[in-house]
Amino acid sequence: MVVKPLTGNYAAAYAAKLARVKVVAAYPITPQTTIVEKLAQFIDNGEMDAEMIRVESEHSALAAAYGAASGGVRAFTATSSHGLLYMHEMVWWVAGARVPLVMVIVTRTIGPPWNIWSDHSDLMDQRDSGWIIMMAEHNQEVLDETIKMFKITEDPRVFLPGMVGLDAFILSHTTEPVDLPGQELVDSFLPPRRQPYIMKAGDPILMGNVPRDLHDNMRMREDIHKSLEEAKKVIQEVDEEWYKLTGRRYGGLIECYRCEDADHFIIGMGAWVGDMREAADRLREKGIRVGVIKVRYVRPFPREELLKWLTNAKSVIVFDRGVSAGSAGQLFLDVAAHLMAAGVRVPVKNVLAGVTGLDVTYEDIADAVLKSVAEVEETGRFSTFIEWYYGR
Amino acid sequence: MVVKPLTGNYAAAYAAKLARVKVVAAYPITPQTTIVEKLAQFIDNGEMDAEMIRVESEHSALAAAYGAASGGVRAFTATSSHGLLYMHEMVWWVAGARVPLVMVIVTRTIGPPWNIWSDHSDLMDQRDSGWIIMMAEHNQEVLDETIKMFKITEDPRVFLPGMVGLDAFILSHTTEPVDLPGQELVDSFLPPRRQPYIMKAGDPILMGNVPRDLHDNMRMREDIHKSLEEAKKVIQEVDEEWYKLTGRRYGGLIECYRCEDADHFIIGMGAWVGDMREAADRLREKGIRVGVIKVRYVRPFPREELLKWLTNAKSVIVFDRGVSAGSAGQLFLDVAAHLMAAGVRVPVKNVLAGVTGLDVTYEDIADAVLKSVAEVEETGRFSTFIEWYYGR
Amino acid sequence: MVEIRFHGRGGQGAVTAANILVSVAYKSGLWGQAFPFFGAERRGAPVMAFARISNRRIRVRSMIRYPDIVVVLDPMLPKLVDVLKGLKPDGVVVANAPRKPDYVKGHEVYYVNASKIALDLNLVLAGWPLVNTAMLGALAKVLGFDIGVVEEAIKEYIGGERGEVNASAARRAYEEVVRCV
Amino acid sequence: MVEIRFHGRGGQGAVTAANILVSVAYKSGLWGQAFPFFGAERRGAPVMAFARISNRRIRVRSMIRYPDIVVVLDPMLPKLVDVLKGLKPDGVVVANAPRKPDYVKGHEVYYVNASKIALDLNLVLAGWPLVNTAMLGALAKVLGFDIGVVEEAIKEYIGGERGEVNASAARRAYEEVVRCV
Amino acid sequence: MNPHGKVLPISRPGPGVAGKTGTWRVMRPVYDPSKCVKCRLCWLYCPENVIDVNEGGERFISIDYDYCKGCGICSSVCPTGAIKMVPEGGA
Amino acid sequence: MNPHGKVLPISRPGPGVAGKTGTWRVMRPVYDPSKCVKCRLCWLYCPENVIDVNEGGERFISIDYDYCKGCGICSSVCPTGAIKMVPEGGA
Amino acid sequence: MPISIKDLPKEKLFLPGNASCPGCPEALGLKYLTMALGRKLMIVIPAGCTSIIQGLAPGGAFVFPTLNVPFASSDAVAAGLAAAKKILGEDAVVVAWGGDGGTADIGFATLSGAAERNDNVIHICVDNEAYMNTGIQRSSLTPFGAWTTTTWRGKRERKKELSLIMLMHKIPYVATASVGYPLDFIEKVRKAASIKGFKFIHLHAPCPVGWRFDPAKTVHVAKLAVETGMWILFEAENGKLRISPPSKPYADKSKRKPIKEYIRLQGRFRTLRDEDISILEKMVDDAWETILRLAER
Amino acid sequence: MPISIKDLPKEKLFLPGNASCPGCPEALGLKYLTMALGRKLMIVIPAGCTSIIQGLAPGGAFVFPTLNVPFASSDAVAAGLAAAKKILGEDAVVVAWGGDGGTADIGFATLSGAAERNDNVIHICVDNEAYMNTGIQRSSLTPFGAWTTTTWRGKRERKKELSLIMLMHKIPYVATASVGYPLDFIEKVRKAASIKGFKFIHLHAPCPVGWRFDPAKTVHVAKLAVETGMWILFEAENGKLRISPPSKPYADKSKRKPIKEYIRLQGRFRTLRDEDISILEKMVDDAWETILRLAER
Ligand SMILES: Cc1ncc(C[n+]2csc(CCOP(=O)(O)OP(=O)(O)O)c2C)c(N)n1
Ligand SMILES: Cc1ncc(C[n+]2csc(CCOP(=O)(O)OP(=O)(O)O)c2C)c(N)n1
Ligand code: SF4
Ligand code: SF4
Ligand code: SF4
Ligand code: SF4
Ligand code: SF4
Ligand code: SF4
Ligand SMILES: [Mg+2]
Ligand SMILES: [Mg+2]
Repeated sequence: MVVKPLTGNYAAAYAAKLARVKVVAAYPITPQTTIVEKLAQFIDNGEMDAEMIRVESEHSALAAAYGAASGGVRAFTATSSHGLLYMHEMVWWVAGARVPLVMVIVTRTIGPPWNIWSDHSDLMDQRDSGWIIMMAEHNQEVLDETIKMFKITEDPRVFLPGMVGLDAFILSHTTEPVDLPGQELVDSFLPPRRQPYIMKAGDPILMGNVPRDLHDNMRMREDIHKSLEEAKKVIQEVDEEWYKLTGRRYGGLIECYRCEDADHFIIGMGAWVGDMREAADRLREKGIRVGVIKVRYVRPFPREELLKWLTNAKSVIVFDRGVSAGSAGQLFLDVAAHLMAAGVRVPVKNVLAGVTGLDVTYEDIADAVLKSVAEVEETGRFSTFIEWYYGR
Repeated sequence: MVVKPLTGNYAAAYAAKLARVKVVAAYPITPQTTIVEKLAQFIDNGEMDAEMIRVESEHSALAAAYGAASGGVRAFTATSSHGLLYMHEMVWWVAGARVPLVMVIVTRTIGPPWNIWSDHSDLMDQRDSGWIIMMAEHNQEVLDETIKMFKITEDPRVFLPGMVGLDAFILSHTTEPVDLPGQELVDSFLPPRRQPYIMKAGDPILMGNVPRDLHDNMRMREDIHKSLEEAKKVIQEVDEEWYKLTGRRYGGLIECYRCEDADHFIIGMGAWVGDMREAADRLREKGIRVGVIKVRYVRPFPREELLKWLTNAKSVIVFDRGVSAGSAGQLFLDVAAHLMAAGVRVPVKNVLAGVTGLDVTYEDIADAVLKSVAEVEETGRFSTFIEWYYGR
Repeated sequence: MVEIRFHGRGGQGAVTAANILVSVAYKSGLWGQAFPFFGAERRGAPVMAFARISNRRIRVRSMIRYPDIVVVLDPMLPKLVDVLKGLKPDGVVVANAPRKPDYVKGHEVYYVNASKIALDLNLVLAGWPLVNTAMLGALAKVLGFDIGVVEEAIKEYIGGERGEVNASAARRAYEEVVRCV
Repeated sequence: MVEIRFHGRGGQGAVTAANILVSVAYKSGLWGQAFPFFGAERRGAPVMAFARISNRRIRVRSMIRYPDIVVVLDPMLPKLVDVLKGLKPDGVVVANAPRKPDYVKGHEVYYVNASKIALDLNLVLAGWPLVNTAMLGALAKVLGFDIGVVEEAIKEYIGGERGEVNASAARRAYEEVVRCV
Repeated sequence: MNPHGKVLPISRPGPGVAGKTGTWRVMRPVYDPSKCVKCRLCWLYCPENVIDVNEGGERFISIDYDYCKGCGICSSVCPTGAIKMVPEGGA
Repeated sequence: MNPHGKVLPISRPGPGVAGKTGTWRVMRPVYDPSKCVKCRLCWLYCPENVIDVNEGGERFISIDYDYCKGCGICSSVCPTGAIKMVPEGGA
Repeated sequence: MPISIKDLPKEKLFLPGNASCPGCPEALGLKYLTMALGRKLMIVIPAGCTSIIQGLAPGGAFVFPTLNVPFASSDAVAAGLAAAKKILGEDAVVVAWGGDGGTADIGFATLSGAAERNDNVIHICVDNEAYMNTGIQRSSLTPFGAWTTTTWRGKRERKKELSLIMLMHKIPYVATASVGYPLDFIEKVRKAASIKGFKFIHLHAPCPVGWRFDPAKTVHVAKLAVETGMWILFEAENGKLRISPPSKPYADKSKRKPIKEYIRLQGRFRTLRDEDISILEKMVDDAWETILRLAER
Repeated sequence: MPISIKDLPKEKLFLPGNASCPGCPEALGLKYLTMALGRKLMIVIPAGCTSIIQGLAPGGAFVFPTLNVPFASSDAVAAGLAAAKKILGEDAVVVAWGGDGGTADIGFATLSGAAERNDNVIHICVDNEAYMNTGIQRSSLTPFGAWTTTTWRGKRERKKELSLIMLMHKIPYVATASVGYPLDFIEKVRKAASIKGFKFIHLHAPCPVGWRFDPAKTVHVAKLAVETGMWILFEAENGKLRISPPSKPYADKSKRKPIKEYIRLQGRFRTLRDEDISILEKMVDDAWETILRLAER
């Protein structure tokens, strides 16, 4: 184990290498590009024993990774924003086919106008598709979770593909020290590839032909949903296993910061959770008991985990870096819906900030929270449930 | 005005013709195909004065329609399922560019396995993108709403593209009498094309270049959201205008059936709302006061309209024909989240039925509702918030 | 509401018959709905189409599992598929047959030699009698529709000379159809 | 926590300097974070990079608006951009300059003739002195880092003979840098 | 097919996946061994793969009527008219 | 640009959209009219479009140093060496 | 080495009772493909008639591994699959089997990309000259003048010269073939399988449903296409182009049958006017001219 | 009709102070394009360096209508736009301006589709032989042997023969051009604008950043490509192919400069071994052979 200053993108590339990925298929797009470049370098230099398929588009990137994974080897790809949207059909397909593979998403907003900065609309746009979807807070988590994602996706209780998200530039191009586990450690952690079926010559199976009985098809869809529910346990277990080997754990689906005695909860995902922690500390200095819940896995949605903390909250503020236009922030919709379904009664509010990539500081977060909390303390509720926050 | 037996698809094609669409660009996919065929026939026979661009993919279908619309003419396309997923990048782009155009979606489930039957996952998968999205219950509504959608999308308060959804086969290939308005009537209803800007030689504007200040970009995204909110009023107005001309109105964003005195509410969208009405009637015969809310427009999300009815409900059951795997049905997530945000306290439940195209009868619906209502009447709550319903 | 199922073969026009029926219904002051059993409709393969007729707007849209009437376009089909499946106990069979078909037991039957009518009128495609409009005529009799309306609807749908011939096929079947129990 | 902003030109290696600084910090028992101001980085165009150094894991990730230290790699730049923008009142400027730069008023300044060091050591690309490692040496002095650690970090990052040369550029600057107020 | 309790979009081959496709037949190919010159063209060109060759058998070829769709290709490629298409049953 | 109060992804042209790109210059093209044969090649090939031709002027060409990025193409295409690249300011 | 009909394997890897229409050319092609490659065959299928022909789950008419994939993705999936097989050291021939639409339209960038990368895949384009699975819409490979449900007065554009375009990709093997000439096709498939890299075979597949002819005539129409010179059989190994034996005679224009013979069998050309036929004739002459220019001398 | 430098318009529709790198070939191309078409120009731009070169909103360096569009969509958007202009009766020339990536990779199906439909668009592929905007990754038009950040040991595949592939699309106009020969390029653009239907121009655009050469040498490198025969200027109207004057001499192999002269100026070819150079030479000979075979005799 050595510590190396790495960007988030390089952390992802190292993770793919350490997971002994056999086929990389990817197409460049800012800000994902350096992941692909690094992997190309590993492979071209002989440091990594894998095939690189230098495809002509993202649709083909995921298609080629999927073909390789269907054929029985570990496969990897990465993309961002328009690349992710361009492969959207394949995203659904891979989940429907139940083929485990790992894709890193460097989150970036969607155009027009062209804009390379981070928000979460691209990643969240995939949330219906049946993939496991997580978002990292820092580069160490990018590395750890990319490796772990192989184990999670290949677990027979899961057998679904997985995405690891990291914020454009805020992580992807930011260098910080990363603890790089040794190959032996990773080998001891990751079992040989497992998958529900392998396409191979002489073994005649047909994947994807039209079902005679639609009940079978609906059961497939339900099984994807149920397998995501089962994945909750797997994610937790894998977090513990990794902890035993490395001393690092993240709490599974969500991670809490100063939640034990919190009245008010901020919920968010990705890199700005770091700034939320800072904001919480500052607010506590002012006597406001704020807790931060970092949603690590948004699919499966951590319903039970959130309920545990939020049932007796005084207020819940969900920070979204993306919006389902004409409704509300994507994360908010999930959080609020599941609170509702569980019959929890707590004022909820959605702050839309950093959308299209605006820089958000911990002061901004503290400011937005402060105002909201003041209102809820005074009136017991939020007068508007959605706020577009542009900074102080 | 003549009445003609038409399939839902032909109703859509007639609507595009009556709206004096100038450019049709489309790519065939079951079950959308007959829309394109019919329009090709209109054009090839000289019954419709338009250009048909017979593109090589759906990405290009929406791209070509978008190019034409940017250039200043009314444009139309239609697709389904994988076609919609394949053009997903363009879907976001057109909304971001604020270019009004109309697309008909014949809803079809997503593979694998290949399957051409209706569920709503393809349409709902677009709900973040900034489009106006509606779903019709019958062929008359397909025709009416497709014509109206041009007016709505081209309203200067809106200036966004719009989708009209209809269920595969259940409407698309089902023939029923449709009142076909005369060309003069439609002409008197639809003003000449309006749009926020037109690309034309000699007028140097640049669309979509990188913003210097990200605040501008975030404001664009917020404006899409806000314009969808404003569209609520426009949808209502247009519904009334159409009513004055044709005698047909649908209530704007939602339509209620026997809601006035209802205790329990069923919420759904699309063709099976007809069966829900029937189910409600049957349940009322058993003394259960059920109301049906048909969500016509899911974007903008009819928050206020729903709250009006649901605030004092005894229970709310949302029927989804599609799931955000690892969370819950897409319509449910929206309904529940907005109830939560409004502080409404009512037991909510999500029934997932007809997913991947299973046939759902009014007996099925009545059965599912009956059981759920029984539980809620007894215990005051639902023991499970999500149920996969395969039929009796 | 009357629910009807048509049995035919791919290429035989069962769906067309169901569609024209909607027209007939509407012209008769009723509401109609018609839909195919969609699948890869191969030429010659057994296929189905459905229709509903009602005196008010039809809002249910699920498949028809228990039809009131079954229309059999091809006399060979009953050997290949269970055309009576789900037919209500008091349901009716309308059959293309030269004589009372023996595959029906316990149901009211109307039969007509639609193949002969089609051949007589030279309604043939690739050696095949096109019986759909004739069968529509027979069905009109069962449902009590005015055959003039049926002819009109057929001519609107098909047009030209072929429409005329199909209309007379319907009328002939309407006149020749035999009821037995 | 110390927040640092580097000013350079596209192609001059400001980002590299910031990255190596993270290494230096880590080797010195501190935590570091470095990131570029991303944009289309054109050759010759004024660019910026940022770094944070702290004695515990850094969790904030927003842009640095009020730096503690500004490092100016190109002596021409202050004429073109406001290199002092947002610099804290007690902030420090570390400048590549042959003498005390006159664009700084009221801030502590460290200067070193990094261009000369680079030219002397033949650290040149397309006629351009490569001053980033020299400036890192100067910055190390300001931050109180051990220059040996800096040399080590540079050699790890760059490797080979060029690493050696760059390391000595850093050392020379470390030694030559002049502080004035 | 389903080793871990997962519901997969996977199938295994077997004949008759579209049912007894012989029911689609409107015309029936009838083989006359006396005219057959054993050229195997019918075997080669049958798109249904329902013709079998019986090396040395009395009837050189045989047709699986359960699945023969009656397309008539065998008849049209037969150089000697050893396969004739006749109407299937009534109609 | 924004006729209906909508916030649109639309721009209008204007010079200097990347700032005063003359600041990027490391080498500066210097024109010597005495060597100029008025071939216009520098005008044609300047990728920045910053060279103007002054028909009949004393100095046949002029360079807009606000935006000239100092690429050196003008100098390299000039057949007579009438444009020389010299280092910009100090450094 | 020419093969004879007797040498062909008898094992049925393409099963009766599948869902093809009577007289289906894609069924023919699939049958030949199994004959050519036997148990080494692995197939990747974008949307198209073959998605249906294989029959309904949980069954299937294909006794070889079959991966159905999104319409635009086949060659990329096949490239990934081939890479996996290489890594695992398995002896497999990965075939991407696309229709004219899946190959030359929506999937064309994918095809071209795999060709340029020289991925180890055989792409076979089974060309029935329209989108048949969705009900006969025009594709870029629909010929000039043909009726489809999106070209009611006949297509106004020419058929894309797909095989020449692929030839210009400078891949190791390009060939045309026809369901009317199974031995030629089988030989070409086997040759392609013996070559590493990207191989392209363009299989002409007259479809009775979409072209509106009697299903008994599939083979006849296929042969007429060659005999009239409308379809030219050739192969090019490493760019060296040779006319294949069945087409050889028709390099001489006088040997070609009049294209009217081909056209009048097909309902889709019903509305073709005489001047359209001349245009088609001119296109045939042009195609021959280009091919002969490019052929080995 | 040959034009002279004096005839060129002086109006600046491409403004100084844009965001191109010093010595940018795409900037050169854009400038020529405005000179060729003036105020009739409308441009559709997929992602690429030109997306950046135009500068930041709410400003812009382009004094002509500019529609930025998704990477794979340009020709389809342009087709729609051209249809609208036709319907509205406006006099406009719609140009899709794509990089090698936007043209020959992700956008290739779109391009090929528009070509087949013969949409009224000029597609110009500004070919800097890699994905420059994302930082120099290989494309299908990157030449054999070139280093990029995804081919650290040099690309192993050949450059896709894009212009021949487009020639085989049988569109009314196909040409190659180079930023080193502006008059030739401008003439070709004007000719293309005078023809109805789909026109394709392949513009060679040596990029100092991605190819690693001194920005002062952009024009020099561009000319060397032609003088060594590595880039062949030609045009084909209705399939009639003619070598363009600047390239004419090099049909004779002995007149060509050694390709080493071209290669050694460029850092991207640093790792090229001698045997690689022979392969490149062979490729040049082959390309000439094909072109000459196809040329009018
Ligand atoms: C993205 C996408 N668009 C459209 C379709 C619908 N579709 C399925 S098959 C098909 C036509 C296939 O035509 P072709 O490739 O020629 O094959 P054929 O059916 O003729 O065998 C189409 C348009 C689809 N499945 N996916
Ligand atoms: C769907 C999608 N994938 C990837 C990208 C990222 N991207 C933007 S520009 C570019 C490279 C463009 O290369 P090329 O077309 O050769 O143009 P150049 O930058 O060289 O001018 C890429 C990969 C994108 N914008 N959209
Ligand atoms: S009729 Fe057709 S399916 Fe039947 S055996 Fe002959 S060729 Fe085969
Ligand atoms: S084609 Fe005719 S002659 Fe040849 S084997 Fe078949 S039946 Fe016998
Ligand atoms: S140096 Fe370059 S930008 Fe400046 S004038 Fe010369 S050619 Fe133009
Ligand atoms: S290139 Fe040289 S000689 Fe020609 S006009 Fe310019 S400065 Fe004068
Ligand atoms: S439509 Fe044509 S290609 Fe498709 S299955 Fe039927 S016969 Fe075969
Ligand atoms: S990278 Fe090359 S093509 Fe792109 S802007 Fe810079 S010089 Fe121009
Ligand atoms: Mg086809
Ligand atoms: Mg490029």
